[in-house]
Amino acid sequence: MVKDLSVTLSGVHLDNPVIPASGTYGFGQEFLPYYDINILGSLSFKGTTAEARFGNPTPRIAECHDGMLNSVGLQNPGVEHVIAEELPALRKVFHKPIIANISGFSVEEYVRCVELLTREEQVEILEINISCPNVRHGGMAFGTNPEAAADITRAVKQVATKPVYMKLSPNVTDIVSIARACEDAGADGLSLINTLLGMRIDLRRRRPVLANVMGGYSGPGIFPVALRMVYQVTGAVNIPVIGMGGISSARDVIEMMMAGAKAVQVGAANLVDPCACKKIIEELPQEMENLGIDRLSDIQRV
Amino acid sequence: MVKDLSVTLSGVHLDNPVIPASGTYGFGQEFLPYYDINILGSLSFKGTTAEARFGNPTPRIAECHDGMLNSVGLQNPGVEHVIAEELPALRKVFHKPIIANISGFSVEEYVRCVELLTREEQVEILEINISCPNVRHGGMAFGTNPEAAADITRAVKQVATKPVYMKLSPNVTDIVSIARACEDAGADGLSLINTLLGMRIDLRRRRPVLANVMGGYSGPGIFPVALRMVYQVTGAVNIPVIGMGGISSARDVIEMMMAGAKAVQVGAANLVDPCACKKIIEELPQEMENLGIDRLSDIQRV
Amino acid sequence: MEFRLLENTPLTSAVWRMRLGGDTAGITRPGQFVQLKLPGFYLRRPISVCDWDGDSLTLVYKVVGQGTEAMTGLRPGETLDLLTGLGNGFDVNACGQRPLLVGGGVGLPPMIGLCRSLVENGKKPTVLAGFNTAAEVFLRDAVEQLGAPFVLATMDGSAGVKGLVTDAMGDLDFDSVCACGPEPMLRAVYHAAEVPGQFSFEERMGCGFGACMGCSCKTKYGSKRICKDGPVLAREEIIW
Amino acid sequence: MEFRLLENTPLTSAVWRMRLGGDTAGITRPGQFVQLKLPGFYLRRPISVCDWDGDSLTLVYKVVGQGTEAMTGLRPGETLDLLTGLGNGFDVNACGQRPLLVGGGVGLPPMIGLCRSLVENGKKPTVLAGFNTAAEVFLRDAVEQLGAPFVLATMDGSAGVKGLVTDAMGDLDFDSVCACGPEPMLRAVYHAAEVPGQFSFEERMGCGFGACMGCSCKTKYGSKRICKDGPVLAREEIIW
Repeated sequence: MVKDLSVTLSGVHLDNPVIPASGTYGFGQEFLPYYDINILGSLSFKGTTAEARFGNPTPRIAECHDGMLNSVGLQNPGVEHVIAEELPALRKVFHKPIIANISGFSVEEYVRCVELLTREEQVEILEINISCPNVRHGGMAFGTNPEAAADITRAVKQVATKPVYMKLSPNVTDIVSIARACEDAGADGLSLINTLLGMRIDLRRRRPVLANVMGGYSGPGIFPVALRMVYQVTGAVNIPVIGMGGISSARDVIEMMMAGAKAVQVGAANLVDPCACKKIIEELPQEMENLGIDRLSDIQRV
Repeated sequence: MVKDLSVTLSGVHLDNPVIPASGTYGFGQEFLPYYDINILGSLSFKGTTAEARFGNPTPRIAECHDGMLNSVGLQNPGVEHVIAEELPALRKVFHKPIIANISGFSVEEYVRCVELLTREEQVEILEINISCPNVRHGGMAFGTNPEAAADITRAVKQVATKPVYMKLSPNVTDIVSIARACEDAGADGLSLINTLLGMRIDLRRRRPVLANVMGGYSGPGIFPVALRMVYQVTGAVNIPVIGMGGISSARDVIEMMMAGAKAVQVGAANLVDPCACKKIIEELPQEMENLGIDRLSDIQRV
Repeated sequence: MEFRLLENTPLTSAVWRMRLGGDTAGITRPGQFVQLKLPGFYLRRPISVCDWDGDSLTLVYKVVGQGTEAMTGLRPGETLDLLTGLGNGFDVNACGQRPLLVGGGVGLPPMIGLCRSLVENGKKPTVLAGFNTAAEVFLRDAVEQLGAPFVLATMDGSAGVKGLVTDAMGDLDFDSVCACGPEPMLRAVYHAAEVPGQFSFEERMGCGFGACMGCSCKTKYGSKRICKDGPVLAREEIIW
Repeated sequence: MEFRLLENTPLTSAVWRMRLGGDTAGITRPGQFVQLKLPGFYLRRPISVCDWDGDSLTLVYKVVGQGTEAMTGLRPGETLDLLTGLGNGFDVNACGQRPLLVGGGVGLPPMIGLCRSLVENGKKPTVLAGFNTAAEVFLRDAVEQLGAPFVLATMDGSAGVKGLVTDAMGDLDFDSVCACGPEPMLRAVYHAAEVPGQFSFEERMGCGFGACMGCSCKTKYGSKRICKDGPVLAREEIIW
């Protein structure tokens, strides 16, 4: 029988649960040569801050045995430019709901970006990144403390006219306490996990591979940790969770949904194979058939 | 020129820095058919508690893309049996310094085990595991709170006559604060990292692979996180650190030492290849030659 | 240890036979298993040895997951890394003169090597195999080539006795039993035949050679490692 | 995209040439690169295209790490997954009639395809190659087969002019420059020749097609991605 891949996030209908993760997909343009990106459920665009940022010095990328490190450091053209240039360009080629990924260094900065992006018609979910491991102050600092996470959630919710999803850091002792703090502060949903803080060393040069020394670890190597945290969080909160962290196949998507995720994001996989999301979406019906699943939205947390 | 692989931990001389990690090597007997275990620098034996423990229900093992999960749960015959049976048997076949790995569910239990094991002549280092992710109460609970970690360190130090190394959990927001607490409480050294808490789901059975639901993730997939934490901790404390977490090759050993570790432990690799430690030790001189290193003890933290 | 793949062919829609060439000196008893390293998978795969000779061994495996699925893609000529002679295996001497060898589904393969060893030791084994349906039956020839009776039970009655292996045991004459198969079948056989018995168990393993304590089980004589102290447990040890 | 390995042979003790067969329609300019997926490595390897025709391309790579080391083990007949036509490449039309193509070490390979394109466009390129010593020299024949002068500079003077490529530039007649090599060489050429110039840069990349922002660099016209907006930057853009 024909398979139903559709899912719903806070009332937002997605044709399928596969969403490219922020920072691995730009604003979609780079993937146009490889496939029609309208097959995606949604798209979480490159993390945006109030002002333009160049980001961290290079090298910003390090390879791992089963993944990669990045220390890009929130390079982005700033929210005005995103609204003036990137979103109109994206609108021309992508006609599905967009997730606006927002970062900042102060509560005020988050609020300012949300005020501007919440008005964008195609933006249907606001994903508030309080877990960037690559910037001093702000970023992850907000995501490792329940009170700080709650403060940003409350402030953002006051100006948001779209569902607010807080993107959580895995680099914490108790992710459930952060998740509950966000839920209690009014978050409509959660995205997890952001990258694990990692490091690699160049043995010949005898120095860290990354100019910024440490960076965010993503790829299949973090999948078991991501799955565990999604399972823990979905057992503790009543708001929807977008699961991410190393997802590279249709089986990974289904496993993450069995851990409790309502949708998923695909990150590093897009960088090693620009067709990764396409392949995953195309594989899903067969894997559902193998597992006796007719509707992805029927999947229950194990 | 001939390479010098020797290292020293708190005055204990090791022919080389390669130490099988506790829980992946039993008490050495299972590896005798594969090679002479006296080539090892040392051996950290199976985590021991005051009373015998069967451990968690099975399945206790789950595979990951680049590693494995275990939820053994500190199965061991109890400290008296270890002293009466295992150590004499080990002494017959192994003539190098032994690291006694000790776990517990209360400060008293740790102290009792240390009192007994510190008297064992061949035991030259006491490794206090405050980071087992697979047992309720105790285990990791002690390793995720600086005060609790300090309390156990102090209590153990009062009865220990051998160097005390606290084995830390990576499942924390700030491993440096735990490491500092242990150092301030008198720890002679640190071992890190223990396993990352992870999970896998059996897609066909639609239930967690592990009977205990979550388990400790080990293998190459955790190496970048282990390396980062060793680098952070060795930058913050003045006591020696034994680095571990996914080490599978001589290059991994050298990279971990460049992150600041004075010696390393090899864990999961022993389980997929019983000759892993032998191969690593045999590869080391050539890798040192490639990198222009004459003495491993010369390696400086990058 | 390095082995060379000699043959890898399907016996049924889901069961394949793989022959590997290499040093089999490590194999000392029927019912032992090997740990197979598969490219692209972290843990080794434990597969019981169906039979072996001086320089080759046969594995008969069922495709149940991604690992066994990948095994079907291996081609003759490829070299594979195996750990051999793992586990205790069946004790031929502990069997009587007329042992009944009960194999349920993919529990049947180790019974071939066991049957051969028993015949070589002058004993008169009977092999009782249980399947869901006739289409799933395999290794019948292998048993008959050893000159041993092959008794069949299928759940749907499409071949042999209709029902469980225990439904076929009543008419059989035996003085001891060796069994390998799903735990419910082992339990049923255990209770149906109060004779000396050896039962081969399955458990998810880490290392396969006794180091990781991943596959422990409780017995009357304390905790045992299925991979090292087992997979074969004697009737007296089992807690049922 | 799938390519078939046709040839993989050493040119010097550290430099290898690999020829791959497949659809090269994606390659539009010399100086572009491919992203090569290597079994056992997570990230792809960016390698500049030395030259190409309708159904094959040539890569000349230096063994510098585990990835390139593994590349030397690939055998003809194997299929490899490539992303092709990556990066902007050199703009032949932006070159003058007598362009000087400067290649330092493994910066030389892309100059072959560029030299061919220039010749095909009726221009008169000269190739200037810099190496440490005569034993490291490669691709000389490839240049001479294109009928272009090959000027050589070696640090130790064991072949050609002794010294840096810039030490050999003084006597040469050119109206524009294209350079690829270590950044210090690019800087030296930039300052030595105040003519229209295109400079090909290297940076550690994530994706290689502009998605990850891993290889950004600052230019007079804002931040650019070496993999997508580069690797070739025009003289006017560069901040030196």
